[in-house]
Amino acid sequence: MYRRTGFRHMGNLSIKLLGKDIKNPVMNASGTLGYGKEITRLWNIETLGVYVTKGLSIKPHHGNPPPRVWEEKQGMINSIGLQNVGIECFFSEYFPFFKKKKTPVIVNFFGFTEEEYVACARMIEPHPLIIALEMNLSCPNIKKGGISFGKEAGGVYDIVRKVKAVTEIPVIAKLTPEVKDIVEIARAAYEGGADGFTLINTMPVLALDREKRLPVFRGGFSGPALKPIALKAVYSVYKEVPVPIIGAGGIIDYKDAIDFFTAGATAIQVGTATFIDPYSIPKIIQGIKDHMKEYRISTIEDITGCAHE
Amino acid sequence: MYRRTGFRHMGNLSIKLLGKDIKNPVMNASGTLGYGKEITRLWNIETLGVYVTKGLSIKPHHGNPPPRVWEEKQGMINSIGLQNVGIECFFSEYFPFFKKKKTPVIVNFFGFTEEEYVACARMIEPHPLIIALEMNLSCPNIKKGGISFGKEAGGVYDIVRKVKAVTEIPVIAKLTPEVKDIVEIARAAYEGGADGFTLINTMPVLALDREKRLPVFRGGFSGPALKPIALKAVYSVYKEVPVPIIGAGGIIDYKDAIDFFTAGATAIQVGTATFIDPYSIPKIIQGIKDHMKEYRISTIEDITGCAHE
Amino acid sequence: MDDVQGIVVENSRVVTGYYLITIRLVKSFGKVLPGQFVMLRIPRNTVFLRRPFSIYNYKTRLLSIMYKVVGIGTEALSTLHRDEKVYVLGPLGRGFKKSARRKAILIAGGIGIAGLHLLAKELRQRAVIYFGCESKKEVALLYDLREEMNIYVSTMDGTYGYKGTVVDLLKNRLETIPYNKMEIYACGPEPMLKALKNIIGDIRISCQILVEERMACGLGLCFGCVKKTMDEKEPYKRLCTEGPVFDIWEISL
Amino acid sequence: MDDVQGIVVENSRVVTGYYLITIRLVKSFGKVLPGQFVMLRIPRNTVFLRRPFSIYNYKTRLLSIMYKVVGIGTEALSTLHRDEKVYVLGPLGRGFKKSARRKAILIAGGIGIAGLHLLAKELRQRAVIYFGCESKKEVALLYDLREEMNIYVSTMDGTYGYKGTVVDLLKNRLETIPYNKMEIYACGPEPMLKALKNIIGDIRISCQILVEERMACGLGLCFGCVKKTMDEKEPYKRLCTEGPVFDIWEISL
Ligand SMILES: Cc1cc2nc3c(=O)[nH]c(=O)nc-3n(C[C@H](O)[C@H](O)[C@H](O)COP(=O)(O)OP(=O)(O)OC[C@H]3O[C@@H](n4cnc5c(N)ncnc54)[C@H](O)[C@@H]3O)c2cc1C
Ligand SMILES: Cc1cc2nc3c(=O)[nH]c(=O)nc-3n(C[C@H](O)[C@H](O)[C@H](O)COP(=O)(O)OP(=O)(O)OC[C@H]3O[C@@H](n4cnc5c(N)ncnc54)[C@H](O)[C@@H]3O)c2cc1C
Ligand SMILES: Cc1cc2nc3c(=O)[nH]c(=O)nc-3n(C[C@H](O)[C@H](O)[C@H](O)COP(=O)(O)O)c2cc1C
Ligand SMILES: Cc1cc2nc3c(=O)[nH]c(=O)nc-3n(C[C@H](O)[C@H](O)[C@H](O)COP(=O)(O)O)c2cc1C
Ligand code: FES
Ligand code: FES
Repeated sequence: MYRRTGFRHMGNLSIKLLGKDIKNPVMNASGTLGYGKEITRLWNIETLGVYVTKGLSIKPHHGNPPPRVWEEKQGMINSIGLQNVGIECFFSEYFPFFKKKKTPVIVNFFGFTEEEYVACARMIEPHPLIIALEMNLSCPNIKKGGISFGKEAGGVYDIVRKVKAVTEIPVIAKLTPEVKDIVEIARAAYEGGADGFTLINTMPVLALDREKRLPVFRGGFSGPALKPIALKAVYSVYKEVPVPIIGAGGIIDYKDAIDFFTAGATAIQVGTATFIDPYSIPKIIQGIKDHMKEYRISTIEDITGCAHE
Repeated sequence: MYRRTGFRHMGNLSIKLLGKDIKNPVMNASGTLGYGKEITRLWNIETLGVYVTKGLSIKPHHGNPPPRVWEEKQGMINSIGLQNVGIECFFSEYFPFFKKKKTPVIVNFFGFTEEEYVACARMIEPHPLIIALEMNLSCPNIKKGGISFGKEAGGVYDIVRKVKAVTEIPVIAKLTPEVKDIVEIARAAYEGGADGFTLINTMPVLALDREKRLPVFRGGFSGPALKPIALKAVYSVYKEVPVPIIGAGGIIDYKDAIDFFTAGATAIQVGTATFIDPYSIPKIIQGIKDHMKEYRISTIEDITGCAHE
Repeated sequence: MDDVQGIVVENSRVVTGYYLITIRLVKSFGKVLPGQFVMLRIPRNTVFLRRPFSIYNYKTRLLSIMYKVVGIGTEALSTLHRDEKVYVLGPLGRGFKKSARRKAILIAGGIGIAGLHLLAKELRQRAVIYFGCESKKEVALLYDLREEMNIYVSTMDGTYGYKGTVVDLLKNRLETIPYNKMEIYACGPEPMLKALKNIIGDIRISCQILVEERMACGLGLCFGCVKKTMDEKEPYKRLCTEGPVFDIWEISL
Repeated sequence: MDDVQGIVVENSRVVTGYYLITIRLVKSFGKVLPGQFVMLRIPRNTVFLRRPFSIYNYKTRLLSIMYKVVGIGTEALSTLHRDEKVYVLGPLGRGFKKSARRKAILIAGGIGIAGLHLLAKELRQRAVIYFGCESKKEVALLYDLREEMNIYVSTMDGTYGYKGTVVDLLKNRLETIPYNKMEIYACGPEPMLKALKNIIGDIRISCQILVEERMACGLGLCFGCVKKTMDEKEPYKRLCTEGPVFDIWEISL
């Protein structure tokens, strides 16, 4: 399945993403690594290729009442409700830490109206460490009866174009899997100006409590159960849009990561796996490196999309 | 969560489905119990509330080359490719067995054009044991570039209406989860005349083989990983269409079955679970019965949809 | 703090439905504070997420947890054998804040005793325990504390000690308590904590409570484990990092 | 045929990467035919689907399976201890058809020997085995057959017996074989079966092969385990019900 590579140095993890050199292709998924500092009790934040922020909004957001997490077989459901400190606070209180650690950041953000997305993008100043803005398009559009922004090609095109118009920072569209055809949505985002994609966000689902604590629990499904859906999204979008894809959804070990690269991902994000094993990210980075050496792969680029050949 | 019931006999499993009395609410999912006879080495076919046929077509269909099954975490992917003996052969060779055993049958069928669906429906004669025709709407429409019939509300409305026009047998629409909003599709099918729903079919996904045997494996994802998605579909459609819903997707034990009833299902189908434990169906039936006795539930109807209250 | 491998040394039933597991860690935890907890990875893939448990006891790499079987995870836990491997992330969260001089009342409801055990062991004669449970059999959960401390017991069915809730028992005796020299530590079901909050509403007594919520990470990463606070500016606080011990007046019960 | 619970009696390594597991069933299988298989549910939730394995031996509720570690399921299987519970669905499929009088040539490639072992034990002196493998160490897979039968061995690296494939070895000796009085039974990787089909293309010799494919149910329910046949009317046949033993001319290799 792999292309032959020459005699170059094997196992070079660095990638080029949106014009920047990134030391490895592994990021956390938004909302699964707090504000960054929390994990440093276990490993250095510099371990990450890129830190992806918790979803940020114009103003602080309190989120949903508990319970907020639910267990499923090989997956979990969350209804955190986008609790966050807001963009301003993030940049005054948490961003300095990443500056100190010289760790690149992707800023994940959201809104409940187009205007809010645009306002968020305006609030974020370019900085050499900010690789991109990641638009969480799974949010409900309160002006359209609460239907998520990411579901209609037309709406996606509009909102991406408006955000692109107000920022110099590259814009990544993060798409929801609850669509008829993710390629159609990706194309619309690309035409709107998206510089890249993160595929995919959680799947909207529901669980029932036979013990009544909360009869119906709604939320986003993540973890290994989501992987085949995520992998299909990456594979399908890869050939149709000429911009980088960051793969996310159910990646639990380096083998999953390799699957996403070969399907077409330039980089990957690890979310739920960190809750099961907080060392998942460093282990995946090491696993990719070892795999590349074993199979004599010199760079991630050499295998990106090779399943299409 | 349960409504109080009176002093009636507890644990009565029989249900009323599309005007017929069915002795219990548990069916196999189409394509997961062969032609019926195979399982009788382990248990009697009369155990089933209803036997659902393998997907049938006008003519025999050979299906896809192997490999046809793939393992995932808490789920599997199949690409059987709808291999089947055809409607004619089914009725001459296999249906007499169900007649002998007095076991009600739902006939699952498919086509690659609207005309084929209509032709299938015409071929199937009404019979007291035939409860319904189950239209598998996940099939690719070859006249529309291979996009599955079940994805567009307009197309679903048309095809259901055309099928309804040629048959007196009740028609159940079986929907694909790969849609933007399953409620919208269900409404269209209902307006087209659908007498009921089966929710859901497998999720189209993809897997990669690091060992190269077949670099990309495409197919339908089933099993426990699908349950939260299926449960959400049943819950969402229940309040929006006034016809019975048969729940399917990841049901592995009686607890899952109860979840589907409370979400709004009148009956359920068990698919992949049978491959893991071939006694899943009899065990689920017994489990439902015991649960009903324990919680003093007299009929399934008493709990159908009770999570909405 | 680390994710440490451990080997099950013993996993025995205390009384029907309740177990005490002892795990030998391959690496030391360092300092453990009463009220802190661990995230246990239950082996054999029966459950997906880790489960939080209070540190019942910890001494030179021997960790113990007392637990009640309430669902699939604790059920699976109860079947672990000697020598099976587990992974233990900890010690996590903020423990109880102890004042050096004051006396303490420890109030536990049922398995809530597991969250107070280490504290009781440290406070010894400085503390008295009020323990409430359903019935006589659960008095066994007091285990080694029975010999070491002053304990008042209430049971719901009256089969042992005072008949009624533990908070009622405390209320009855409240006059006898010099509460300006005391502080309260409590752990138990929410109705117990609510009742407690009610009876101490008037008196100025310091009261720390150990609360529970479903968790995913235990590390402050997911914001999944919040409790509602009384603070409008920060209405939800993470139990795993800002808790699991809170001042009773901080939390909306 | 039933899904029978079993208890692991022994699970030992034959040689690096290959194991022999013996399971005591709580209920008898009844009659077992050589070439039949079981669907084993591997405990501890490591894999989702059951795995198919040939019945290596079966006698009074003692079932054994010889297996090669090739992926996560067989890896997990190799770590099972004595006394662990497994579920075994079987006996499944159609076994080999034996003619009462003719002599037999058994051709096995590597772990393919596991599919022929029971047949060899029944045919004994009426059969001769051609066994091909990578290297000397795998000759250990012949196990108890070494003492009981006539065996010709080939290794790819020449460290034992003939150097080359087992089909080449057979081809070299084909003249010496009175094939009108013989029949062939073969089990091994597809390239071996293909090569075999080629060399016996001209001679009229009955040849049954045991083939493999991924399975889900093992019961004929899912149509997941098909092989391509030579029959245009029925181009895909289920291995678990119409096989796993087929006439070599029936299957498209
Ligand atoms: C900081 C902390 C310390 C704890 N210490 C102990 C202890 O020392 N001993 C002990 O027995 N238990 C303790 N618990 C509770 C313990 O975590 C849960 O009982 C356990 O996670 C249930 O797992 P399960 O798989 O058996 O239950 P599940 O099958 O997941 O659920 C069964 C029931 O338990 C409830 N439940 C699930 N998880 C939690 C949770 N985290 N908190 C409260 N309720 C829950 C569910 O809502 C459900 O009703 C503690 C919880 C926390 C947060
Ligand atoms: C009728 C039959 C009898 C068999 N008898 C034996 C036996 O006696 N001893 C033995 O060691 N093996 C036997 N096999 C093969 C055995 O089933 C597979 O090796 C096993 O299922 C692999 O499981 P795994 O989880 O380790 O591999 P996986 O991780 O699932 O896959 C690893 C590799 O093995 C391949 N593979 C997976 N399943 C099968 C399969 N069913 N058939 C062929 N290749 C597969 C995959 O394509 C992949 O390349 C038999 C197979 C069949 C169909
Ligand atoms: C607890 C939790 C919080 C999340 N918060 C966000 C968020 O704020 N913004 C966002 O775009 N995605 C969020 N996600 C989605 C993840 O970033 C990721 O897309 C998804 O979980 C799939 O990856 P995984 O299976 O590796 O977890 C969250 C996921 C979880 C589990
Ligand atoms: C092997 C296999 C074959 C299937 N064949 C059909 C089919 O022919 N027609 C159909 O409508 N659904 C088919 N399905 C889908 C199932 O009927 C069911 O909707 C799906 O598997 C989800 O249920 P489960 O998780 O219980 O398996 C098939 C599923 C599997 C696993
Ligand atoms: S459990 Fe994840 S933040 Fe507390
Ligand atoms: S494995 Fe299911 S039909 Fe053969």
